[in-house]
Amino acid sequence: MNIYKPELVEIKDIIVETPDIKTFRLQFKDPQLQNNFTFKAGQFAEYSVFGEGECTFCIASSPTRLEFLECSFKMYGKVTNALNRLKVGDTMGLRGPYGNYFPVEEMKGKNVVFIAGGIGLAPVRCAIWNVFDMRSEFKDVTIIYGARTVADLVYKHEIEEWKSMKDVKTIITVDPGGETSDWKGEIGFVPTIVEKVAPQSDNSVAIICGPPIMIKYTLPVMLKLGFKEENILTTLENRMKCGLGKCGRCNIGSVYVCKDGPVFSYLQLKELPEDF
Amino acid sequence: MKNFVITREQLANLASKLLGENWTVISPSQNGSKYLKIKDAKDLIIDSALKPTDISMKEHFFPKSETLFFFKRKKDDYELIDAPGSEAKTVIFGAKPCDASAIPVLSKVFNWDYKDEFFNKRVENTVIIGLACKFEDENCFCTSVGLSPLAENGSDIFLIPLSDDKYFMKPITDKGRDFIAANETFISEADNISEPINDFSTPQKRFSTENVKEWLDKNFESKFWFNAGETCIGCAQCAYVCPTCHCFDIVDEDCYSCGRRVKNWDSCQFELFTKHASGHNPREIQGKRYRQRVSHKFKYYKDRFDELLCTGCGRCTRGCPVSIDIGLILEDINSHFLETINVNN
Amino acid sequence: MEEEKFEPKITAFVCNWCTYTGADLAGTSRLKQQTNARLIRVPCTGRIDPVFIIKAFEKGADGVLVSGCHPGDCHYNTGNFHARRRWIFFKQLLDFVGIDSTRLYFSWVSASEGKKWVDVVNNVINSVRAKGPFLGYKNLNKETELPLVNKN
Amino acid sequence: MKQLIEISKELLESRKAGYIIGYTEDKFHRTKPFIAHTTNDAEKLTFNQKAVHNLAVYLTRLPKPKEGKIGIVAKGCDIKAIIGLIQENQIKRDDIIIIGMNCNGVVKDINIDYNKENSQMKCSICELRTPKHANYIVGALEDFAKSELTKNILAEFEALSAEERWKFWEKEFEKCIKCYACRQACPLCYCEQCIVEKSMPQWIDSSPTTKGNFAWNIIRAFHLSGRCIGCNECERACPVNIPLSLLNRKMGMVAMKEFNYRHGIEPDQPTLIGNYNTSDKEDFIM
Repeated sequence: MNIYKPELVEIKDIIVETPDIKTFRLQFKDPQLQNNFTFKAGQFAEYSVFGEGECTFCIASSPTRLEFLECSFKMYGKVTNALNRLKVGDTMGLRGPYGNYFPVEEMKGKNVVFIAGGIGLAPVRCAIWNVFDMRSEFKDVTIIYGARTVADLVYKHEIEEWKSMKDVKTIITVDPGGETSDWKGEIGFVPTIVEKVAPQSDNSVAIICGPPIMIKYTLPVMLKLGFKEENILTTLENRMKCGLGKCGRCNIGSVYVCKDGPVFSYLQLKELPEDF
Repeated sequence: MKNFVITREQLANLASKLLGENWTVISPSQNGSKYLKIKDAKDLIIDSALKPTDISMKEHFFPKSETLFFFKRKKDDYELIDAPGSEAKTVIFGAKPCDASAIPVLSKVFNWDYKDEFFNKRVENTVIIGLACKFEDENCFCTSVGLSPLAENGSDIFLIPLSDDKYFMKPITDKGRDFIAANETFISEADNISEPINDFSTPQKRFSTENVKEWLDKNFESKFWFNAGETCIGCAQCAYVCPTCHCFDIVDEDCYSCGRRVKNWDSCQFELFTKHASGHNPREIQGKRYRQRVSHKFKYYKDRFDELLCTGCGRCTRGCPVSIDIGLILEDINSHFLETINVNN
Repeated sequence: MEEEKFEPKITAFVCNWCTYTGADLAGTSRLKQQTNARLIRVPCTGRIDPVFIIKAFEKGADGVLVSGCHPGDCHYNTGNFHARRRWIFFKQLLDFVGIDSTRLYFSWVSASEGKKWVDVVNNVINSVRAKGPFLGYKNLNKETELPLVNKN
Repeated sequence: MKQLIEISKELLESRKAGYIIGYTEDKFHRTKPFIAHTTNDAEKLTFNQKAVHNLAVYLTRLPKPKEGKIGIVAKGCDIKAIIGLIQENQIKRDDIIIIGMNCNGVVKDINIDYNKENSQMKCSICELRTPKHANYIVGALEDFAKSELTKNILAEFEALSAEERWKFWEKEFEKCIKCYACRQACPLCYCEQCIVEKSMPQWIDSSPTTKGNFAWNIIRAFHLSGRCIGCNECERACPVNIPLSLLNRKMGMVAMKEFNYRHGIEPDQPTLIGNYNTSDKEDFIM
């Protein structure tokens, strides 16, 4: 078997999240593959535009909703720019799912706190819907999401949906200066808002994802709030090429982020050499 | 176990026969640059005293550039076509122990979870005839990494010179035994001759890999790295000539109606290797990249796969444009480790 | 057989201000020219990186034409002077590695020289046609192409 | 090398120089580049016929010292590269202190002692054995065994037919493994982003196929046209021994023949590429 060969998927829908972020809804061209495809929240895949290359993102849709597979990406380099040029009905390639996942099963019966910044909401959103689709099995759910400006918030419609849910506490914030005149949410950086909201830390699991600088300042806040190191989970965004534990790009010490990650607890991160 | 003996002439005849049967026959090249596919048995080079070739043997298992598949555009759809794999039976004559022993080491990473069939197929189709080594210079350190000029790891058949003209032939693997059986007309059985006793000058052991690893375990942040990597210009020739370096890049090449996805050699010594799209780079200076190279070879790979990612061939030192000597770096690490022990005692 | 059918592919890099306009003039003046040249409009001949020319050969061009404003007429004052100096090197470099540099043509065609453009293009096409296909680079492509068996 | 060490120690001690880029010798008697930060380090500095590496390469790669200038040990080749960098506005003459070395030829292979066979052709025709533009001049000129210029390889090569030349380079470039050691070892290759790393669009195929290798090597040679100072470090760095200096020397000849220009001689001289003359020849233009 050629492990580097992707499967063909068709773009069924494109949602423009922000001026430079899009979400693709994908379906396998082969109906059998579509029926058999499963994954777990937090896993990632390799998406390819033929002729341009491959790119790694998490799967942004929930494993409880398998009709489509969704991915969100921000335009940065060669492949994401090429992705941006694709239209509904176009064919692209997909390999996956790869990597480990959020321990959703073990989180049952606990409070769950989701913290995300910018496009870091994508993997968190996957877990959010996964939890919502089994809502009764979890205790309190809190979502804290921030972006630089109002325009940079992704999944805007879903945020509204979450806000309207009674059994979820949803706090949305933008960085100071990023608000609009009619902005009703919070204003402030994510770590500050987390400290202010101070989610319950007993019997709680936190999933954090966002830019490295946000994670760096949020972690001490979480510890201060009393979260256990093993209950703070994050996903690492190392550069990857193969996703298969071969190409050596995502190495942090002897860890292959693509195989042993991307999900790590703070307890595990502390043990890794500072090489990410 | 049966013993076999083969003469230089018989080796040439064997190569000639295999070429006639469309085998791919590989031997070190005349000018010492690489392991080359030969077309004529007279180009066969069997020489124990040969200096290791400029680039290692790995390219015959893990080529510098390899097509993963082709893609063809059809209106709005694509067709993916597997690259035709090489089915040719291959034999490598005169592999240095430091080259042959890299193959099982590489095999670990290419097979630890997902299996890289491109690599595996080549290994499967290839008979490696190793040759005891009588070359030594100040860059060699095979004995320090647990190998020796007589190391049989990775070889299917191993040759030890009995005289200038005659070789003791030792089957190592089943594949080697089958190869000997299939070609027995070229090989003499010699029960009266036993395996030659080692009369090789063995390179002196220069450091202990256990010490090195123990030091690496504790000194990720050491200033040592920034001195060691200071003069490195990040050219990555060390990784490209290395028998065990296996990092690669995957790129697409397009030509309108069809194109291909390719796997190319890459190296952790390049700045772009780990640079994120956002511009953040975990290894933004050469010192960190040099640390990665040494640590991967003597710590990370050992932690993960219980193998050293180095066979002591010395190529990286011989070719380094700024004469950085990995052997000396490891000697330094070794002595740093011994110093810490002395201090603690 | 093959040679009878050979029609050269010419890539022409032309500057926006002079040659492109000149070629336009040739069109509006209904001057007839052969159609083997594909024009690529660039702001100035100074913008033409030699890597463009290599790329054109890689992608199957049998000849490359580079054309811009006459010296002294550059819209950006000096672009074509810089370009000219680079070509002196590049042409000799191509020759040195054995790429037939006579497949690389340079010309100055101003916005008013529609007729000259037609002559230049026809000359280039005729002379490349006489030379035949540029096999050097075409053969290199074989290494990376889809094997013929699957091509159909 | 007492004088070299003394000058260096003085420069470091007085903090006139933040560090000194020089050479040291390892226990196998191989000379290698070395950065001296302290007076203790300075004791290890040396210079000999194995000091072949072009140290100017570090001027654009090392971080600037916190205090003081950059000291650099330089033989003729290094000087040319330094002057070239000054001409191209990459460094300022005032930011560096040049300890010029009288040079008695350098080796080809660092593992072997200097002898007639292990010597570089460039040394036989060197005009800069005593460096110009240096702050100090150290060492003495001695006679050394020069490699004989028995034949003009360049002229011989040019006498071949176009087809033979193509065949020659096809064979040579086929070997290229795209490690970019030639680029990294070159003191004049300092672009922040090399053209091969530009991916939108991908101008030069990153695969080491013969086609991609042609593009890379031609463009590399072109980018060094009229800029190469002839230190041959690219060729020495090449792990697969492609005769890169042949290309560079040819381009050097063109610069000489067409423009009577050599790079890296006078810091005030305008560069060849990057300037123009209205009377440049244009007999090749239709």
